[in-house]
Amino acid sequence: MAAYFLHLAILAGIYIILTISLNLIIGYAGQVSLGHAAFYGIGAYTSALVSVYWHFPFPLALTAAVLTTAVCGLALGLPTLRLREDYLAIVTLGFGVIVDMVALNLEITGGPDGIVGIPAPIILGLSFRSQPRYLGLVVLCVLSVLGLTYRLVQSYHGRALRAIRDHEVTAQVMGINTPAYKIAVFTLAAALAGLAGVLYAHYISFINPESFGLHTSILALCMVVLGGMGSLAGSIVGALILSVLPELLRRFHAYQDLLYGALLVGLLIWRPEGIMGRGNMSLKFLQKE
Amino acid sequence: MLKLTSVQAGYGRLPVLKGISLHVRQGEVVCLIGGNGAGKTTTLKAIAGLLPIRKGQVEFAGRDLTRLPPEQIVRRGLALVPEGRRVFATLSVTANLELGAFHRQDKKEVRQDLEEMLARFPLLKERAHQPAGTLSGGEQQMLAIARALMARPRLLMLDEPSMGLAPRIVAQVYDILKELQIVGVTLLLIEQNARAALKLADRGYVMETGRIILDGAAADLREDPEVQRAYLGKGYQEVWE
Amino acid sequence: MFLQQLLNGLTTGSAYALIALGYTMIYGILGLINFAQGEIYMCGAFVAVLLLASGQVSFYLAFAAGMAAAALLGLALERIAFRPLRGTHPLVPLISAIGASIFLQSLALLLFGPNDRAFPMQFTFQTISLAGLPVSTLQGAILGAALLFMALLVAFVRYTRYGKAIVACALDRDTARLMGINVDRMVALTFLIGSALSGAAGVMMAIYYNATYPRMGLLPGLKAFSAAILGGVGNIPGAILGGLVLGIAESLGAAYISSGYKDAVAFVILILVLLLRPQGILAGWQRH
Amino acid sequence: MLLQVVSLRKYFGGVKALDDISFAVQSGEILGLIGPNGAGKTTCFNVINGLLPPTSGSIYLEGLPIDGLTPYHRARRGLARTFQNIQLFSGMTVLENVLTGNHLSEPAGVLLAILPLPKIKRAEAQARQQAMEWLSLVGLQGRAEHPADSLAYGEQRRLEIARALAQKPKLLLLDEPAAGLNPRETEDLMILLAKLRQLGLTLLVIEHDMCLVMGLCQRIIVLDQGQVIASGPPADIQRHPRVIEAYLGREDLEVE
Repeated sequence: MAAYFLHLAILAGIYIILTISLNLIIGYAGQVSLGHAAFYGIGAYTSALVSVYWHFPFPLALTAAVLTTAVCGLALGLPTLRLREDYLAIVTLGFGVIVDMVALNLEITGGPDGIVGIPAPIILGLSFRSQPRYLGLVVLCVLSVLGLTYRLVQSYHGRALRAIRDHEVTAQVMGINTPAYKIAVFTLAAALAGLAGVLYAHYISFINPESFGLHTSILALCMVVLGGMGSLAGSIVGALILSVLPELLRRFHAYQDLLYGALLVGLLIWRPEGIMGRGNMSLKFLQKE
Repeated sequence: MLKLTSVQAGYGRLPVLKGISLHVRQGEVVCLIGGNGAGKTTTLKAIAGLLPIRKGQVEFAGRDLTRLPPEQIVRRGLALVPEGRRVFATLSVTANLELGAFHRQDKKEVRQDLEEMLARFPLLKERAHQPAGTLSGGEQQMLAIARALMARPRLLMLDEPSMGLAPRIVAQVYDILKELQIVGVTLLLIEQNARAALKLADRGYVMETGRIILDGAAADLREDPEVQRAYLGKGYQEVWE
Repeated sequence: MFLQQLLNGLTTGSAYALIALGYTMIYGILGLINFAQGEIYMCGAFVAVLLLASGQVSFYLAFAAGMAAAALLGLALERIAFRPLRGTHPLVPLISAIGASIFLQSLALLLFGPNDRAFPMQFTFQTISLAGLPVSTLQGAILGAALLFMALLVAFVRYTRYGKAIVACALDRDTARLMGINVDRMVALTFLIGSALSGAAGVMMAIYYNATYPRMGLLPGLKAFSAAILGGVGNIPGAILGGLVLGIAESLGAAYISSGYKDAVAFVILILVLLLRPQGILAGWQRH
Repeated sequence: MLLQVVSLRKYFGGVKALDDISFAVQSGEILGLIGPNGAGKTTCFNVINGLLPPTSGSIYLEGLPIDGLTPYHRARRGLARTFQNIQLFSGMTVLENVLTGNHLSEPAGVLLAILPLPKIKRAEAQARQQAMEWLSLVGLQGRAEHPADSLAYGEQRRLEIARALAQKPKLLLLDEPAAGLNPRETEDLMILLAKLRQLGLTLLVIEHDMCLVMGLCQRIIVLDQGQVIASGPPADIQRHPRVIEAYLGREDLEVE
């Protein structure tokens, strides 16, 4: 039973990172990525490949994976971020499908069977094979990601990003380099999704394309919208609810997607700001006044 | 025939009309003049139903129009030729005219009106099958007027029919309005070009910053120095001295 | 071989074109990407298959019912998932459409199960030789029907009162209202027509692949969207051409490059078009 | 000469929104830009601050060409503006809006800004203090923590000006700052603009409220159908026959 809860907690932590990364794009750059799981997958596959075939030590594999995803984010973002937001959504979705196909068809990624035997992380001689330790690692990562994004959105960079989201033209007129900001956020978000992918791959120890398809992209989107677009606290809440709830409602597993779909439409109509509220960019409820 | 009682309206938080009262009698040509941003277009939009009226009342032929949507208002016989002409650019001239009669059920008479309209505007007849976007500004203005007439309105409202047109074309547009006046069409005309409008109209209202500041017979307004002041302002004392 | 692939491509392409017409018309009038268009296609297929399987109705009636059901679903979507969200940030209705799409897909999964259903066809089709090229009469029938629907739509938009009114709403909503056109009704009509066409495509593809299943709309929906972009969104002839071109490209790509990447062809084209020519291949031509 | 516009043209298809416009803004003056609807005034602003590329012509700021620069580069060079339909960042507080205007003065470096260094904290505190000063200049100091979209219309106009001031511009372009204001607010606005001039700021103002334009501007430029038809001190403009014609229509126009 305890093992099961640890398992849930680890997955929830990974989803929190994924959700925060997607929320950076939606809530701070005013764009939607429908292929966010592709970055998650690129991170997972890169780390898995270099660990299994080249025996990279974990810290190096992690760095390689995060950098690779960042480069992929940059490569996709550079030409596409000038597109209208709904076109961008479709382009990212197409990107997701293409990445999925590549993973399914390449020999090195193992096709539909994926990659097995991904080693548990060893950092400075300390192995993270056991669940409690892995949870510790995940919590550490979640806290670092939270700290980083919190400081980012609290800084004047965060203000600039919100300005871009509210009124891109006005932001430009005020001297904010909007293209550079949008690309930087997109790249950062891709890198963080890659980090989540690394944590997932080394925890589960085998991966295949199924975990990184459209379904996962949409799940992440649900988490963002449920918690509140543009709210960091919301991302935590949204990811927690949607990663734990399905486990508690196992009996209704068949209804899960039905619920997600209805949730998205219903939220947008009745509570577009999500649980934690739009515009509440900060973690104010965690702060002492 | 048309009566506005202390109408207030605006965009978002911006209040534009601060209580407009005016009336138009059957067969009259009334013009509404004033400088930029006085609220002339807003007044017409409010009457036509394109802008919600916050306070006050619009009555037409004895019936309350205040909360009706524009598609209902045009059915009651009140047509608007919008500012900037707004013809449907990719549709043919004929299609534009047909759409003007969209709400009418009397198909035969619509056909007849269409023929009549093309006969009255020979320029349009020549280009009946061209996309309206290929017409010149003056031709588009004629088309916009003809399109509104296709609705067989009892009252026709025109928003700056001379805007952006060369003086010769403006004269042509006004010739047409004159013809309409002679056949007894009731007109409510908005113009920045006050002189032309006041020459045509029977009566006029002068607007400034969302209010009507003057009204009277067009002939009197033509001579009133206040009209010019409403456009160009008085000398103000320089505030920092 | 090449001509055979071309014909296969035209057949699937005609289905993409029919769905793309729905996307393009709805985008034209509302500026909205109806992400659930693929599920409307799926709905048309299911209704026709289920009715035929019941053995109570003729093929043509089942086909018509499939289209009608798709049209009704489109209407319902507009009312429930889009109308309350008009005037919000464009991301909001897009996400709502994604929600609707997932909802419908999983609803179909619950109702009908994950397995393919065969199409209970009442006719038999042969392969005839046309100038030395083996042509299936099924492909011919699908192509013919699709072209007929497209021609009907173009005629509707060009020559009827309501068709012109829809164009007017797409061009200038306020002025359309001044003409006495009820914009809400025209939006509903657009959803109705666009969805019926997608439904027809669904039935035809259910026959062609002999498979009807809950997720069948996902990829054709996305590909049809690419086709709409390829033709220039809001452009009706463009959507038709885009669908056909995409179908052919996909078919040739699968034959000459790799069948594993067949489904990626559409997205590669999509990304290239958006980067190089976002206004679509027919840009500069007259719209509608 | 602060800003110089030389034979600027902007065509939209066949429409000549700006047709060979040339004028200059002197350092320290308030220059009015007036003209009937559709004369091309806002287009002129959009071209000056880089939102629209001109069809031809050049723009110089402090003697250096700024053609081809993006809007944010022009902001960096000292241009700021407000909009005809107010464009505040509605998801932010009043103070945050003004702080956004301070963006250009922030210390560079992404990492630096994220780390809780004392230097960054000092810079942030200083920016806040300065923002509060701008707010009190426009009379909004009491509303600093309110959400921007909770302000009344007139307050929003003033906030937009405060935000532009936080950019510390050399030239401020104001697009109809008095639109929607009541007479008292308009008077307050005049006093504020006069004060800004005393602070050494140069203003280019599009405005329909003739009382404000005539009372405040040293010089006025009149646009009609994309061309400059007159320029000079207010008293001359009011008497200028072509201006009267542009606003009131031609005397000789035959209607009969």
